[in-house]
Amino acid sequence: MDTLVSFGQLFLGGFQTPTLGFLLGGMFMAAMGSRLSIPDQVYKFIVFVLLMKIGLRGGMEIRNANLAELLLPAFFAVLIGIIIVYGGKVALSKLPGIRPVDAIATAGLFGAVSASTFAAAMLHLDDIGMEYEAWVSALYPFMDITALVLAIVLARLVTQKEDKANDKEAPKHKRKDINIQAIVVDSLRGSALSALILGLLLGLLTKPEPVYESFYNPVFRGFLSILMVIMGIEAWQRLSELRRVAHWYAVYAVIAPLMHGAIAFGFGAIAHHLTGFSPGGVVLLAILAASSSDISGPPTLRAGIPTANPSAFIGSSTSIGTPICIAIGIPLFTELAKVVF
Amino acid sequence: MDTLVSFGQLFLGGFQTPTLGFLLGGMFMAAMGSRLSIPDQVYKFIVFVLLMKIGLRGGMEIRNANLAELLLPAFFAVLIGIIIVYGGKVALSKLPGIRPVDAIATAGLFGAVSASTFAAAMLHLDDIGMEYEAWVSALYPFMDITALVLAIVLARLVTQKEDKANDKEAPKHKRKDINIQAIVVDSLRGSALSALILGLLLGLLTKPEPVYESFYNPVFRGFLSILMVIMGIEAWQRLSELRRVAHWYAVYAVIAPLMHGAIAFGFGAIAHHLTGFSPGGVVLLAILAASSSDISGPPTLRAGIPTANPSAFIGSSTSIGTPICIAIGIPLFTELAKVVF
Amino acid sequence: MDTLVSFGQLFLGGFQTPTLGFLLGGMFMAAMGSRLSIPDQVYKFIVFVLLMKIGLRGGMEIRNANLAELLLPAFFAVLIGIIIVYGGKVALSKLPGIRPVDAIATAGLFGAVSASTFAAAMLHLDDIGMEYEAWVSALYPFMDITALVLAIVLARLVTQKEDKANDKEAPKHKRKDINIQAIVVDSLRGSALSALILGLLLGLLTKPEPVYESFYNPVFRGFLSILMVIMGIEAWQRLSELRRVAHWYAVYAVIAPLMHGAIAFGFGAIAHHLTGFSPGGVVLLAILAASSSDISGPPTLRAGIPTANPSAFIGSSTSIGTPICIAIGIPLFTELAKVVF
Amino acid sequence: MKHKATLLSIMTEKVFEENILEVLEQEGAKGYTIFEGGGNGSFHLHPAQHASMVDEFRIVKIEVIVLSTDTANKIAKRLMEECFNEQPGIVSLSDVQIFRAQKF
Amino acid sequence: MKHKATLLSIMTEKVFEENILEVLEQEGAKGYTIFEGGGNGSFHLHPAQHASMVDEFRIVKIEVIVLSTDTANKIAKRLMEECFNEQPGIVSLSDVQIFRAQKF
Amino acid sequence: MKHKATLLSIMTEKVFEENILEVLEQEGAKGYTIFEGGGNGSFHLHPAQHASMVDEFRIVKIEVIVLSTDTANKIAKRLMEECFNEQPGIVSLSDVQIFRAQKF
Ligand SMILES: Nc1ncnc2c1ncn2[C@@H]1O[C@H](COP(=O)(O)O)[C@@H](O)[C@H]1O
Ligand SMILES: Nc1ncnc2c1ncn2[C@@H]1O[C@H](COP(=O)(O)O)[C@@H](O)[C@H]1O
Ligand SMILES: Nc1ncnc2c1ncn2[C@@H]1O[C@H](COP(=O)(O)O)[C@@H](O)[C@H]1O
Ligand code: NA
Ligand code: NA
Ligand code: NA
Repeated sequence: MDTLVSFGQLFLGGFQTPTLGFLLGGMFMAAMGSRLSIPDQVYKFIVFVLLMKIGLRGGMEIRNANLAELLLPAFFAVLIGIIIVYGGKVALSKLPGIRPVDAIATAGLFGAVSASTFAAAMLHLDDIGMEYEAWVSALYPFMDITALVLAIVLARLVTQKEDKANDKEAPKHKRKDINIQAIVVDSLRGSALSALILGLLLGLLTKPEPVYESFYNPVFRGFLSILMVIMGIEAWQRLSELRRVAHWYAVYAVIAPLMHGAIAFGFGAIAHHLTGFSPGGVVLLAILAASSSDISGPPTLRAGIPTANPSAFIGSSTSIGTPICIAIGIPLFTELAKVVF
Repeated sequence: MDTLVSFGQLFLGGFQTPTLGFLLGGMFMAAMGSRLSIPDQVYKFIVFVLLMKIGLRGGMEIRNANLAELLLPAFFAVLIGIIIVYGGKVALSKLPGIRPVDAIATAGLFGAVSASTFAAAMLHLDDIGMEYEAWVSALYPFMDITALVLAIVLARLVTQKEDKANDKEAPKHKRKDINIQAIVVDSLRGSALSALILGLLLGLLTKPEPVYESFYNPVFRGFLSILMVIMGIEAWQRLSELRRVAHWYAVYAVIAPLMHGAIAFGFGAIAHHLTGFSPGGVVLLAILAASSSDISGPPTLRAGIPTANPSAFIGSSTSIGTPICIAIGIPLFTELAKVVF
Repeated sequence: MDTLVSFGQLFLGGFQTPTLGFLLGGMFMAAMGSRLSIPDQVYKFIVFVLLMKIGLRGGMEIRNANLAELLLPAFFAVLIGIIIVYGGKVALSKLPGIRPVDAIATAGLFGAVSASTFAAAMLHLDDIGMEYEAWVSALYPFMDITALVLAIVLARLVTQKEDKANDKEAPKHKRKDINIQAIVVDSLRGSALSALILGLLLGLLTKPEPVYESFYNPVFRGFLSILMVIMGIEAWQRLSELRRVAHWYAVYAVIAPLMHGAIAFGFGAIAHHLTGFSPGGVVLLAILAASSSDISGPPTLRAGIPTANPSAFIGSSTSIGTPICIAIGIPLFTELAKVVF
Repeated sequence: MKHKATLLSIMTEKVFEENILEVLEQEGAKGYTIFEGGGNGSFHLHPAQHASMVDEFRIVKIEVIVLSTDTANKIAKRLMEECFNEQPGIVSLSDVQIFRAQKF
Repeated sequence: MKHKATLLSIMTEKVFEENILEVLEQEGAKGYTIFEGGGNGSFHLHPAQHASMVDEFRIVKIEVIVLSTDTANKIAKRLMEECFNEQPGIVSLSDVQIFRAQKF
Repeated sequence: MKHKATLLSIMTEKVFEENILEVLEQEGAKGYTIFEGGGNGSFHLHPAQHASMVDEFRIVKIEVIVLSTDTANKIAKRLMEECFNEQPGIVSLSDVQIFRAQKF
């Protein structure tokens, strides 16, 4: 009961945290028909700096970390990615008016990870002083790539089955074998993961403390606030597209983040008991799962599953999934960690 | 006499203040034919951050302000907008070689407000330690929108009269009724006012102190300096267009900022005596009036009065009005406030 | 021997300095096929800010400097520019498979100056606490413009001679006289030199200390780190083009930076003994010579020598010359200065 | 498989883009593509590159492919009458060949 | 001196650019030019201007001039079959005149 | 009301833009529009997207509509002789229809 009250307060207070406030502010301005817009190039710059910051810090701290501890959470990250995509495919496919490829692409996007939501969660933990492992940002690719690859593979299998069912001979130019390695490599080369990996490497191998302290760390909060405005605007604009597709996407997009977070929280708790994974780490694992990819996921899925309708999968993720994850997921799982551990 | 001397010193010293120096530096480089240029996207990012900063600070301080005090200055802001546009229309229309629509558009632009000039004035007051009310940035839209709307309405009336005089039947597609509300709403949706309003709302409703202190406030001075360089380059480049139109525009552009500032200073002084409006607030009200819009005004007028010649109205504002306002207006009205109050 | 060891350590340690680390990081990501990219507009913004920072600081300190001291190093800078271009032309022309215009353009680019390499060298000296003269950034244009102008003039002479040899009558539209002043003015108007000059002027004539301390100085290190990533990516991408041209370019690009640096170091040592030019100043002079232009040089040479193959001159400079200069040149000449003076 | 169609190219300032898209929609154009550029015409120079204080004055080119010549002419006529009477801008038409006629 | 040639204009999302360039290369196109834009077609709106979380969905136009009508038709046919069956995009052809035929 | 005209499309590197605009002006072109892009031709790849250290090598397309075929041919000829002899770039011509002939 106390917990409920304190979560209620936290949730209301949450609207006052700048991160959420800026997100809602962006949505509000877009809803009012404002022509406010941040140039695309600035958006890319901001994302690059945020990911470098996360990577650098991770890399610098990994130097002194015991990497054996990383193994179990990394394995769980892969497992969670699989569960989300497979579970989402099954659940969504059963709903009326949803094509199998759209179900798979949507589940894939919710299985993948949002760098910006993750950054917001890290800032939140820093602000309330809850500690977490240095290497937790390195879990990102494990869940992200697993989800995207699995989604693309599942979609190809479905398409091949359909083609066979229709007794259509697949045209010559269609690659008949599914090259998983190619998809993995392609994911790693995306701009978001590349920036994170570059940051990790530089943090690990060079001594970037001066530049981290004089630039990447101080601008983090400000850049994140601008990113939230951009995401808010985008969320509202995609909503109109989402309205054109089946309503069940919206239902999924409300439930999925919290369910995925809860599943990951469970796995995190196991790792906590087995290997001493920190409460803050558990929260971040939950947010990795709860978030849905906004930068590299959409184009990867677009290229990998061209027959899927982007209005469906991007709309449900950007317009509903991400705001829910930031507004409810972050405070919820943080509070849960305080209570449980 | 002392005052004159001290203003003389201030004015000369003014060329050494970075704000004005960067503006003149940009003009100088452009005059020398330099290919120096700041990308458009960076310009937009800088403007967004500056307006958010002004808005956030305003919003945070409004929380504890007595908003009743805002009423009289807000009313005056509207009044000043009307006086400038109407007065400018009458004055300019009498001059030879100036078409009525061009007169109105130019008066409209000088009645509207420049966010960058306003930012420069705020920084100047901060630097010399002259205090001003928290909510003074909220006066911006009152004057800005009034001026733009009035100009568009006056121009439509003129065009309709002309059409009638020529016995031309207005084509079917021309909207016959002037929809004031639509123009107001459209102005509020412009990118500059939107950023300011977003900042105000976030300052008022969330607790953005950490992000304000770690990002928006520290970069303010640097971003403003870059904006000044951009404005200087633009000022010089537009000068060649201004040369192609009637010389009277230049005369108006030299006199108008100081006259408008003086009128607003007078109204401000009344508010000072009636409601205790601060001297710094009076200076800022004068600068709102003295400045002419450089971001949202031009496109709003272009769309609203397509027959007006942008070389005339943008040229006089950007090339002459704004530099005069920054170089002379800001030190002049600040000094005046020191002497008068 | 001690020196050798200590240079060896420095060199290995160098890979850990963030500047070089970020450069290599960028190359590595590009080599891995990453789609990481920083928008062009951000690149331009960063370069502008870095050059303004260098200029502002130079300008602010020149106020109290004895400018007579500048004369000899400036003369040397011009001389070095001439030596590099003329020497490079002679050396490269002798190699098999290299056309005269390509030899000249390549030598011109290596004679010109890289603002980013220069910035990296300044940061390095600041970090290790080696002092240098305030006005050393003002030497930049002397060497840069000399090299570019000389290269263009030499190329035109060669082309005219060839045309005559082929008994071709030069088409009417070809300018027959070589207008040196026009090339100099055009160089000064380029975006990089313009930003540097603007910074110098503002530092000299206004009082930009507050904006320098609150913005330009604090972001220097961070912006430089991003620039290094961009340069690393570019270095790798241009490598594939370089491979298509004669291998001798690569050989030249490895040797030239160190040789040019050594020559300039020699001249600097003379100035040190004659006029007390500081050791740090000597290092920076060596780096000016060792670096090859990456921003304004390529387009100036492209426009001035359109028959030269950009894959050759840009490839050798960007892909090999600059990394060598940053990785080896900067630590080498710094260490040399410690030993020699 | 190949069909004749008409490509309408409309160049104007960004600030007037919305009006034009409205006309296109009303006349039943099924798609369009917009490119930003810089330009020079009877009105002032529109720089494509450097920071312009007035981004909305940038030139845009709107390309619309329509199947029927009539529709093309009707769109062109309406634009010339309703938009480019007072506003800067030009409209040009040319013949192209397209596939999948039902899309246009 | 002037030669007849065919201009192929291909509009699609950036994410599919690579596939298309591959086809062009295989069919021996000697050059191409790419422009970014915004667009609207049967699929969702592609805004040209504001920060889009999904830059790769931006519209690109690829222009290729080829000398032989056969090559042009072959490229168009392959693109319609292999790319624009499932993906959004349109291909149009038009007649142009060029110089220095050996370049195309 | 509709008039025949010629559209000249000139693709080249930005660094040569100025020269070309000079020729256009001398030959009396009344307007032009410039688009930035990326391209690939006989010379090296011009990436449209990522930060290029050499922005001036980006490809631009200059579109000019002129009323008289003679002017079009003369411009094309001069460009081929004076500019595209040594510099990379291509010129193509095509037929378009325009309105308000006095503007071109
Ligand atoms: N002859 C032309 N050829 C190509 N583009 C043109 C031409 N004339 C005008 N334009 C474009 O149309 C815009 C508006 O032209 P105007 O209405 O003449 O001001 C210009 O800024 C150019 O971008
Ligand atoms: N009729 C058209 N005219 C010009 N561009 C079009 C047209 N139809 C589609 N497009 C462009 O092609 C893209 C893909 O179209 P679609 O395959 O219909 O989604 C759109 O985003 C537009 O940029
Ligand atoms: N066949 C072509 N079709 C379209 N654009 C081309 C073609 N050939 C060349 N270009 C463009 O013209 C530029 C210069 O070509 P080049 O002179 O071959 O280096 C290239 O970068 C392309 O943007
Ligand atoms: Na997820
Ligand atoms: Na005003
Ligand atoms: Na050099």
